[in-house]
Amino acid sequence: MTPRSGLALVLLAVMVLLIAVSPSRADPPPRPADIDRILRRGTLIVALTEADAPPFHVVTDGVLSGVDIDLAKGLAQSLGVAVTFDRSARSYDEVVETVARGQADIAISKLSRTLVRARSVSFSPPYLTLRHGMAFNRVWLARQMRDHDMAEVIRGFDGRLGVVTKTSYVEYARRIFPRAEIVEFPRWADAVPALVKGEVAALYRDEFEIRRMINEQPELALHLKTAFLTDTQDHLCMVVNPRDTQLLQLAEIYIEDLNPKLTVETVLARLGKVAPKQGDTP
Amino acid sequence: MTPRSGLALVLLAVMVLLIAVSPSRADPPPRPADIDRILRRGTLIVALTEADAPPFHVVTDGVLSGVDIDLAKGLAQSLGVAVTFDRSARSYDEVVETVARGQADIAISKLSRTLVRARSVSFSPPYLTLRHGMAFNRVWLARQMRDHDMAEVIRGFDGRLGVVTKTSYVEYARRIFPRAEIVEFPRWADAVPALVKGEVAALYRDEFEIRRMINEQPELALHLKTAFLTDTQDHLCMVVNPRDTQLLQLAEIYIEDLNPKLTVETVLARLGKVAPKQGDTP
Amino acid sequence: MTLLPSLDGWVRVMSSPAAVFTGLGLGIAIGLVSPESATALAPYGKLFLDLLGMIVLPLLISAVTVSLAKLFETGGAAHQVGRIALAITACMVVAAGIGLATGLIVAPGGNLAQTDIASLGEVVSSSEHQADFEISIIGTPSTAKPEQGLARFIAQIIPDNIFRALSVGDNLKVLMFSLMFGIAVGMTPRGRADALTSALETVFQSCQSMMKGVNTLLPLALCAMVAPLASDMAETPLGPVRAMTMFVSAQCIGALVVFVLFAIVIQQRTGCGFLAPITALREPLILAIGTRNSIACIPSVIESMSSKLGINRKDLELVVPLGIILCRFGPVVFFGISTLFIAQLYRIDLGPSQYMFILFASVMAAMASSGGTGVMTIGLMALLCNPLGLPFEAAVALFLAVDPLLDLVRTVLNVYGTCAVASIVCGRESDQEEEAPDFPPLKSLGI
Amino acid sequence: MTLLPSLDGWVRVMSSPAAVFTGLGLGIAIGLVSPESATALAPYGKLFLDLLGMIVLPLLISAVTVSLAKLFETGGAAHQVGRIALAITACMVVAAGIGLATGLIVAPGGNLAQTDIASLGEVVSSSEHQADFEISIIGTPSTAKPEQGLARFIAQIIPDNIFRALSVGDNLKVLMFSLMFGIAVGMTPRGRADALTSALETVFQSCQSMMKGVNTLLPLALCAMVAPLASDMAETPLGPVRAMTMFVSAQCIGALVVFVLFAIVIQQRTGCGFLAPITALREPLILAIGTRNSIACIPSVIESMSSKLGINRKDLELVVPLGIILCRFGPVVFFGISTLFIAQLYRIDLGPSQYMFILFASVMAAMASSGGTGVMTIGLMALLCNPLGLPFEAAVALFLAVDPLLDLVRTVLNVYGTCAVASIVCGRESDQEEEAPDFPPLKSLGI
Repeated sequence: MTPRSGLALVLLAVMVLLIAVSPSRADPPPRPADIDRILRRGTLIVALTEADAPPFHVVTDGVLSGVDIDLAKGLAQSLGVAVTFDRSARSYDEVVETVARGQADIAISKLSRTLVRARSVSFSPPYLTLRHGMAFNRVWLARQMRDHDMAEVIRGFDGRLGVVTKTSYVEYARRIFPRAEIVEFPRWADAVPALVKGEVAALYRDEFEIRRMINEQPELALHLKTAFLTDTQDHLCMVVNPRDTQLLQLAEIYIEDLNPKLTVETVLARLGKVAPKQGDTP
Repeated sequence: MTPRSGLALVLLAVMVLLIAVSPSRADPPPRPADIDRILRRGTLIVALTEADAPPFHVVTDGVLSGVDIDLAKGLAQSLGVAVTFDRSARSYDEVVETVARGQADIAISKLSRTLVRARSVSFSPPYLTLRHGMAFNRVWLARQMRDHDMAEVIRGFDGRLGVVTKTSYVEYARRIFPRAEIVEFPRWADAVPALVKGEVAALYRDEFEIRRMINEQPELALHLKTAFLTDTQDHLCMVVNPRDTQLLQLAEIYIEDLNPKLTVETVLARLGKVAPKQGDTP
Repeated sequence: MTLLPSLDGWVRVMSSPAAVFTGLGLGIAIGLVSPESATALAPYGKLFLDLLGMIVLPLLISAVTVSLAKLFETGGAAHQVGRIALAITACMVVAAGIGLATGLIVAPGGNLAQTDIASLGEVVSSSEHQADFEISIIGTPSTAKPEQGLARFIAQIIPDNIFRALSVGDNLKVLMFSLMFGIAVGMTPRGRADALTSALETVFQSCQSMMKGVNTLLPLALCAMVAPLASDMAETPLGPVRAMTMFVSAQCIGALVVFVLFAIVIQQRTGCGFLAPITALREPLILAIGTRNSIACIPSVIESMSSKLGINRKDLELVVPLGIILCRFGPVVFFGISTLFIAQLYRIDLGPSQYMFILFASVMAAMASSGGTGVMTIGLMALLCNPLGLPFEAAVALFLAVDPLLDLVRTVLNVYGTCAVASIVCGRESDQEEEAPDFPPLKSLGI
Repeated sequence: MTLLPSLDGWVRVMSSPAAVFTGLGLGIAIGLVSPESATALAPYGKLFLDLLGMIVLPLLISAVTVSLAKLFETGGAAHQVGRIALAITACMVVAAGIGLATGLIVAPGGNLAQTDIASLGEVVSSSEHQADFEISIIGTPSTAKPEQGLARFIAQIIPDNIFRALSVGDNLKVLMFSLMFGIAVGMTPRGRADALTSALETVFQSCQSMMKGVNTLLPLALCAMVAPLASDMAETPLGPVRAMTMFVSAQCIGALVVFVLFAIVIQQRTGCGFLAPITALREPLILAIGTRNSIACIPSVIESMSSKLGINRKDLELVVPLGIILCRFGPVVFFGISTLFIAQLYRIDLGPSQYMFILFASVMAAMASSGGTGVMTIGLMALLCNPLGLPFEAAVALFLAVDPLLDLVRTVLNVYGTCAVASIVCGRESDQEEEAPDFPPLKSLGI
């Protein structure tokens, strides 16, 4: 041993001693309130809608599963706590309120990001971004395309456009297709036959549901032509209470680090597993 | 009315009553302080510079209009409140101070994102991103291009480079064109004739102002050649007080969901409408 | 010296029908038993088609130019050309009419059970030809409108640079140039053009010899081409084909009617025996089935029709190349039935004027399909369906699923129809063959 | 039999100047009255140009190869070729000199009022040819420097693959190959090359016949080509043209001076009447105006000069194709005046050595523009302006704005200049025509 390394050893020992004695280092560092609350409780409360929304969250054989459920479990695991699901909310807006009141820590429930909701809660970055989609009656479309190309037909759409009532697509339709005659259907399951029969020229909904329709009823492909609007977006995000900033950051990092990312295709693929050939629920 | 629909009505009434009575659902969820303040006041206070900056905010025939104004109105609408403009600030930095002091809720006033300003306020994502632009004297450029191509001439620029004093471009010029001889002009209106006469080889400013110059004085196209630097950026953002986190999120979502996005072209197109052939103000 | 008898024997053996059928049978067997070997064989089948392709363009130019030049030199040209054009047009319209009638009578798309429609839908949605249509809702409107109708059709026929048409292998344009050039050569003063025509004639004879030489490889090539096809067929699910049974049957019935009609025409015109129209033309028909390339059958058609049915060889040398390119009887029948299938599938009623449109548009579209692949032919459905406002996109996926079979039917019909047209417009071989045979036995070459 | 007189009559009627002017007038009328019909007609005008384009390359190859081969066979070739080269070069330099002088005297870009300059600027900034220049400031330096000057010019002339040159329609390269090939054929022992040359001669004759046949469609094609042009002209604002009045006038004056000079040359050389140089060449001049395609005028120039001005046809068959491609008098005048216009516009003083440079560079650039479109010709301004350090980019937008008119002037000058060069180097028709006309009346074909 050289004198030099001996000196180093002594210095090290002194430092270790100093650290051990120092009172400020002995206490665990203070935790942000929101994380502290969750860790103390030992469980992450995740809000969901009461109704199933396959393949996001769905009960099969008494077991809750789906994309949202996986995300919730993954997030809870990264916090090192268990997960509890709160399925008391009867609508998507009620899920948001559950979080705003502090009844649940986070909502992961196929929630679209909207400005109205953004007044009262914080949104994570989107874990899945959908585009708007349309399904056209092929016969109607072929008649239009005698004189116009597909892009012209869509941009200047002036036929009967079917949407599901009380969804954001009613408003989108008015804004994006001002010349269309908008026909509201109470349920998606009523809208599809009307499209096949030609009672409406097209249906308008998010990319995912349009694809799901063709996936579940491939025989529709003969009658329907799908189109997706590249410059429209519908973001699915997690929702936290605005004061839970640390939890929001966790969710942000968790979503950003997701690997592989969720895509419409992978989610659609799960549909086959979770809910094979299930009827359409609006 | 059939007996069946009568029964449905009764059931509905009962449900509504139940919901109304239920205490947990009766309370509105607590609102974040900043949103609560704005909603109570019933108006969103937006700070702008006193001077016009067409086509961002400009008074024509006593009516305030422009890109910034439209953004402010849209944001207020999504909050469901009116909008009030505070035009007391005499410079861009004073606009930032207005927000920092809490005198206004938000500033939407063609504000560039800078590190100095970021010390005291929060920036939204950019609603318009400009690149740096240059305008060359064509005769000078043709002489240079006898031996070099355009990219070489720009990257190794060693002529006289005109900038407007007290703008960020003075500093950019020193950094990006170290071999250039930098000539400062008090006003843009002085710099342009100097360029046409060949007293400086090029002018350096943001993409928007370079394009605006050619748009408003198309006759300059004969003498000037414009170039845009693709890997430089100048972000125009909204500014909020750092404690107004919920409002910041709203602005974030609002800007992200803008459709169509603002582009230099669309903003330039508005120039024709808002301020036809107006003189240059720096 | 020792090589020769074996080479001569090779030609004799390989040209025999027995060899052809052996190759066919062997190919199917290999395809069914050993799919790996079948895949390994596939490139050799392609080589054979490439060899044929190499000879096609010189053959086409020289045959058409020389024949037309001679025709115009000897007089009576306008009359003769008018007869050929008339015969081709008439036959095409008749074929289109038969296709249309078959579509109406068989009604392949009418009265389909709900389960049938469902399985058709599944074929469509599983087809890779149904790409997502994506569009930005805020976009600049497309400015350039593609040319349509007549102007576009003519533009497809007229070359702007004959050498580019040659280098991209655009048969219709090359044919157009050859026609014009042949007429122009024929109009030069008598005797002046002899050097050119005799040079081109040599080119034509050489191309025919080359093609016959290449065709001695047919049994081997058939084996190599059929094997992967057989293994594919064995592996692919029968679903799409079963769902399209009615459609395929209608196509086959239409083709058969036209085929029988042509056989009767040939028999009447040549005065040959009852089965002669098929047995005499056995060789080109087998070639058509084996290669699915109608142009490769040109020498074989000329040879069979002149030697076995006694048609004038000089006339054949003009009519057969023209006919192979212009007489697109297969596509004509296909377009007629397919258009009606779509209309029936979507329960769209068509009126008399629309049937007339289909009749003539299918003739135009069929001619425009000349030189294209099966996929391209199907793509031309747009020419018929767009003006009628019929939704053909989904149906295209259906047609592609059964195209390997229908492509075969179409090629056979093209080749056989050319034979029929030739039997109508060509004279009989009155005098004895005064020229040497095209493909002299190798011994006589003094090797 | 009933068909023929009408066909013959068709040719006679359609070849008459009255028909041509009727087509022109009708086209203008349609364009002004019904822009939709004009747009619908446009593809048919393009078809006519395609037909001409189809014939150009075979015509070029066969004409140059045959003529050179014969020249070298009969001897005196080097002398003759030297005379042609000298005449072309001398005429080009003279034209360049006139262009330069016009630019100096008329000074189209000098002393422009401030308002004129402003309106020019507006033309530039509204031109779609002024793309944004975008550059990343941190970027890899460009490695490949484009070849410039002589090496690039030669690379444009020498083909590395004659078949590619043919298929992309690169006239200069095809010409180069034909020249070399023609000389080589001419140098084979006497009599050996007869089969090839007589075959090529037939190709040439046939191409001429085809081109004459196609040109009977000229009145119809003119109508179809002029109609969209007229409707465009009626719709576009006159602003750009008015701002460029001085420039266009200078170009027209320069072209007129050269034109008159050529007329005098033709008159002196052929000894014809005062107006004969124009009236005799009326047909090719109308063709040049109608088609804006100088190569389409080759047969017409040969025909007119030999039959009406008594120039030796054999000589013409070599000189005219060569001249049409190499005698780019239009671009030469254009380049000279345009370069001076730019220098005057930006008030850049040029010295004598720079004028000398412009003189020779404009000749080179003009030859390099052979076979290109008007837009490509204007792009070659870079060859002149870059070495002089003149800013030509903005000016290119100005030139493009008035190019439809100037393209016309250039084509006429090219064709007329070729006539002048031909009148200088070709011999007189000494003996009587011993051959039949190329395009015999249809009756003589015995149809």
